[in-house]
Amino acid sequence: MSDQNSASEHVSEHISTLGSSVAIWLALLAGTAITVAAANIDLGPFNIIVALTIATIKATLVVLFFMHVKYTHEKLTGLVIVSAIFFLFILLALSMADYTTRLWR
Amino acid sequence: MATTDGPDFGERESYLNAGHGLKSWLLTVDHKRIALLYLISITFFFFIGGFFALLIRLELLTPGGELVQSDTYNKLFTMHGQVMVFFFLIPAVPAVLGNFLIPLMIGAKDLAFPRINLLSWYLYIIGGTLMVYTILNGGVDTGWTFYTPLSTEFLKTNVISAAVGIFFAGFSSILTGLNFIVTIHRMRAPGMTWNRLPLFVWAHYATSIIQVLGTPVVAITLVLVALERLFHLGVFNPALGGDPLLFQHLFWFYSHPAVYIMILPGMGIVSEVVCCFSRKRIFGYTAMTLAVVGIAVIGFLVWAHHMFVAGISIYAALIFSLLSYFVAVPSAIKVFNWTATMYKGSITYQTPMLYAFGFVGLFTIGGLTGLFLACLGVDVHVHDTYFIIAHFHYIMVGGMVMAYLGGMHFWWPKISGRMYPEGWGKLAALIVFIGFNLTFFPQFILGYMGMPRRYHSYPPEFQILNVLSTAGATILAVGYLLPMVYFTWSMRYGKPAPPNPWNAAGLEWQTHSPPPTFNFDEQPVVTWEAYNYDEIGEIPEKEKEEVPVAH
Amino acid sequence: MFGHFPLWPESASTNAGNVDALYIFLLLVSGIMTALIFSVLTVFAVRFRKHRGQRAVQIEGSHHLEITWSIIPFCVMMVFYIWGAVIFFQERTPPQDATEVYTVAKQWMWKFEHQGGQREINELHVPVGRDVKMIMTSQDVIHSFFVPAFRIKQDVLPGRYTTLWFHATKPGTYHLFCSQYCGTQHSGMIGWITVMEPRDYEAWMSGSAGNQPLAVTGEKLFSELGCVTCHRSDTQGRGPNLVGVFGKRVLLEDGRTVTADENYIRESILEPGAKIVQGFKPVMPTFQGQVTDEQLNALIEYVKSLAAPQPGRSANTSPVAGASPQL
Amino acid sequence: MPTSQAAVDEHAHENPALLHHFATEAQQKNAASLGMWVFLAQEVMFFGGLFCAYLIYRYKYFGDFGSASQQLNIWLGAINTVVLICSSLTVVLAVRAAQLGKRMALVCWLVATIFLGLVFLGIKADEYAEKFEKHHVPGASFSYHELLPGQQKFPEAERQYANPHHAEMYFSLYFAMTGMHALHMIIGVGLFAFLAFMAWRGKYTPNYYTPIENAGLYWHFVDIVWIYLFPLLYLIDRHR
Ligand code: HEA
Ligand code: HEA
Ligand code: HEC
Ligand code: CUA
Ligand SMILES: [Cu+2]
Repeated sequence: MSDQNSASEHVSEHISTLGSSVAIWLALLAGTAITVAAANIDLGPFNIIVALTIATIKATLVVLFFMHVKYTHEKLTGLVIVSAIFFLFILLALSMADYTTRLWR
Repeated sequence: MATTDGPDFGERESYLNAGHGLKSWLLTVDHKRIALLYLISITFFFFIGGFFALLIRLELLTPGGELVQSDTYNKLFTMHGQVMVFFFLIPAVPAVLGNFLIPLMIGAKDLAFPRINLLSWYLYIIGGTLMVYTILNGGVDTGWTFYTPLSTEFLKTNVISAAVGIFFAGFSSILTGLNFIVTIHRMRAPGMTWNRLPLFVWAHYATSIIQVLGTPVVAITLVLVALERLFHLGVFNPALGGDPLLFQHLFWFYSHPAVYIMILPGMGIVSEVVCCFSRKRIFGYTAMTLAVVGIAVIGFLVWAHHMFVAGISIYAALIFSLLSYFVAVPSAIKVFNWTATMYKGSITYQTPMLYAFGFVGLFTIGGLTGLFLACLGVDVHVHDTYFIIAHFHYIMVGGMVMAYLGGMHFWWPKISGRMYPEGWGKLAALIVFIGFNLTFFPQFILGYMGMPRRYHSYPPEFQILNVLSTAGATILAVGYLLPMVYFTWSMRYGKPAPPNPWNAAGLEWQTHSPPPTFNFDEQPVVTWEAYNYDEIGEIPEKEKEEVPVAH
Repeated sequence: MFGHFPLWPESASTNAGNVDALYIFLLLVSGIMTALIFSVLTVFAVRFRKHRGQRAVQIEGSHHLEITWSIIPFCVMMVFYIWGAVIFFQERTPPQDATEVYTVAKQWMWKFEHQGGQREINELHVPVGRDVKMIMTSQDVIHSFFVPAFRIKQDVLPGRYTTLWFHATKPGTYHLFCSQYCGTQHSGMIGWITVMEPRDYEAWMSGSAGNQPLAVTGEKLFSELGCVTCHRSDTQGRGPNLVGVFGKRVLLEDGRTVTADENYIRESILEPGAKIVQGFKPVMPTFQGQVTDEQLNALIEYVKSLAAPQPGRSANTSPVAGASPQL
Repeated sequence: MPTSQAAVDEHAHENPALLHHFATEAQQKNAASLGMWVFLAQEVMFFGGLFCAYLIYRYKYFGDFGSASQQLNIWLGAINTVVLICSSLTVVLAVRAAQLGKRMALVCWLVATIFLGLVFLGIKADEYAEKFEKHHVPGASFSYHELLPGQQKFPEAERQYANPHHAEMYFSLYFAMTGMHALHMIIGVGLFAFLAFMAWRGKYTPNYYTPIENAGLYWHFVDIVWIYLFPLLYLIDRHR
């Protein structure tokens, strides 16, 4: 089967270069700075959206580059990540479906 | 390494005689030995849980509640539920049969992480010890559901030790699931493609998804319950602004999918057994694989059907009711496909097949009554009545325990290297079936009449049905004791089993009974589909009780 | 001892008939399904028993069949769903003009208070042929109000109200159970619902006199607690005029609107800062810990009576309160 | 397929780290890596329960959560975020060193990671201590009166919160979430200490460094949790 054959032939031997790691690191630091700065500006309901978007971008960078998901030939890793996010989403979304539609809360 | 003591299996070395002494068992990393460790431990807990069940039934013989105090009764059903669910049924099939068989079925030498497998067992034992401590230290009376704020602010019993015990059992279950997922992905023998996997393996794959992604949520929830009790955080305490319904959401987010942990592996067993004793391919292999995965995934979307009258939004109730029906469709496919598998088969009725019949029938009844509960208008009336009790015992006891027993009989020759006594096996299956129905069918009627569950005393007009139920439970007890006795007996006195007594398909039957430590003498290479009974043919006719057939 | 051996619960409300009809339908359909599956199983089991010299015929499967036996059950189930949802919606939508009974549950008893001020414990008298709405809360843990003869049930939660309604059709005495496990005496938290002919009911109501109507109690409390100093019947008070508030949509300071139902009034008294009415300052002090659940009920009943034409009667003319399901 | 008997015999003596039940190193490594990812998926759901509780109460008690969040020290939070991000970098460099077979570099980067982890925990401990002093720890001694200074939003208001319990809820969740996160950090630090020791003894080679890689994955995950905790707990209401 694909996931066994292809994957077990070549182990994900990607060695991250110094440069790219430092670049990601700088991007993460920049993200932190931006998110702190943005928090002090009143954007109304967008404050939360901006903060979480930046957090998600940072998290994505970590997953893709620091955790080497970008370089892996392994589709399975992606599947595991996607399903974790999916079921987390289910938990949050369906619980909120109750709380947001209660006539009294 | 020649053996002198223990059962004599000739010169051949098997996992059973590969090492001696307690240490060789307690430090083993062999999945087959770990499976036996689990077998012993879950049997222990099954009898504890069963003992509580018998006390419950004895108490309910009379309406007045004379036998035990109400507090004691509350502890009885709580500990019955917790022990049966977390320490018996959830690990029952995966950790015993799954552990033993998955590497054999996919042609591997062991699970991917043998030491983690042993760790799982130790976590289970730590959890189990805490549970036993809880029982001996005066018990716990939260109900198996731990509803807040009762469990966090009001009860004075051992809530924390029970919660922590279940937390450990939960992590044991998570690690088992993790091990299975990785094993099934990474350890398959050459040629063992996904669409050649036995359905037993598929069922465990689906189960593992639930174990890995559902269990952590209940784990953190129980941590919060313990913290609430210790520090009064208020997260679930309405007096401090908390919402008790949040606890219910988090609890059922796990515990509904968990009911599928408690049925999918049984479905896997039944698929193997039905095929073997009909000498046929499974009807609609692809649909069967999609169905188990579908049940596992959709099972995550329906949890609030346990909360229809709990005070959730009615719109949420409408959604969850609808979603609950979706999960029934793949279940229906399974039932119909098993039935269709028998069509034009060549069916024989050994004990495992009898249990498989029992499973299909009782699961159907239990499942269909699940549809009553998913139906909002009816659930408002029967919620928290004996109708619920009957529904889930039909599935869990009538379905899963039957499947478990069927599987134990089916693979006992492989596990122990001995045959069990067929006549006794059939008798026990019959007793279990009769006892079961007598115990739990009256509870459907009681439930619709309105007898609430978790009641220590009840109005006298409910008595007759309760008496019937108690009578059934005693029969059931006999039915469960029998296999226990003759399995033990057969370990010493049973006929030595050939490698493949049922002439069944599946890699596990191609190695010795009992298998050697590394499972196969040489690495198997798979070139055939699952259930290739067309090539295998009939069950060997030795000294079997054959009914002469004239048709 | 075994004299009385029923197999079906009594039915004594309009809802009971609806639920029974649905239940019988479910029983029939699943009975047919079960019979079908069992007989097919039996036929196969007998017909395809092992015959000497005859081999099984291998069948791969059939997508047509599989699709058929997915779609048909699915359609049947959608009938279950819709029918069940309709009944549920009715059950959860209290009619207007219902007689109201305030309920406070605690370990392990039921306390009822009628609008007329009559109090009962573990016993509830209601008239036949009239809508009755239960407004329930708990003082400690979760309980559940369950009357099998009416086929209704609703959990009763601490810290908020849940509601329930029924329309009794048959005089008699029926079981009241607490169906949510609530500790030691859970099985002792039972009582009786007595359904009476309207005439008997009126007699009973006036018989247990010595009470003042709940709204009057509430009015007294309203001045004793000092509510009147801010909530005056003109627009001069520091707080909003409460006349006609109940059941209306209220515009809040943060732009949201909420319906002024029992839970909202309760919250306004216990957590005044949670929702600030537009145009007012959050100066109202909290009365948490100063009013009992019973007093709260009286205050709420009073606020409600301000909305009604004649205080004390339950003629709630507001379109919003009655029409929307209350949960 | 690599999983043949021949392959086993060939490889069996090459790498002492190859366990008996695997056929090839590649198989073993892939299994370990998949196992780690599945474990992380489990961790997502574990924290998911807490995030769900947070989300719901944030929704229910929107204003009070905002006010209570003002009590946190945004700078300590930001510094800790930076510390964690740096530690993620050191982990990446440690893995790289292991891949390249630089033993001393590996040890150094691991020690650096441990150091940064300890800095994070130290700052966290300091924040906790401050909470104790201010009586912001939920429980009997919880007090909201001291939240007042400098935060007067409504001139007439006697109180800052609609309901002090809602502020307490915020702090309950704050402690539960950051506490659970800190627990993961402590485990991570312990893990790295062990790995640093083994690395120093020369256990890891370019052929076998799976433990380093997997511990790295774990550490990055813990980092990601913080990346979400920081805005949710510290930043939600700064703009008011
Ligand atoms: C192994 C365990 C298990 C399984 C598999 C199920 C399966 C199902 N359960 Fe059950 N359930 C429990 C264990 C289980 N349950 C437990 C333990 C509780 C109580 C917990 C507590 O409160 O303590 C419970 C409670 C429970 C409730 C809450 C009741 C209440 O408290 O008010 C509901 C409500 O929807 C429900 C529904 C269902 C449904 C729709 C299924 C479906 O998956 C069933 C699907 C199967 C079929 C439908 C049968 C096969 C189909 C056919 C033969 C096709 C023919 C069909 C038609 C034509 C319609 N269950
Ligand atoms: C998962 C599995 C599971 C299993 C297998 C069982 C098995 C049984 N259950 Fe269980 N039950 C639950 C799960 C299970 N149950 C749950 C989750 C609840 C809800 C709890 C709650 O409300 O919180 C419940 C509740 C429950 C109730 C309702 C209590 C109440 O609400 O008041 C009843 C009542 O009849 C009952 C009966 C039985 C019976 C008769 C059996 C029989 O099948 C048991 C038969 C087995 C034996 C009888 C063992 C034989 C052993 C001996 C004969 C030896 C004696 C032992 C010693 C001397 C040590 N169960
Ligand atoms: C110090 C003055 C004050 C006192 C005393 C007071 N209130 Fe209020 N009340 C207010 C103000 C101001 C508001 C509007 C702002 C708000 O919603 O908090 C209000 C709002 C309300 C509301 C919501 C009204 C609406 O239009 O939605 C209700 C109901 C209420 N109060 C009931 C009571 C009751 C009952 C009492 C006595 C137990 C009471 N109040 C005592 C000042 C007061
Ligand atoms: Cu109150 Cu059960
Ligand atoms: Cu369920």
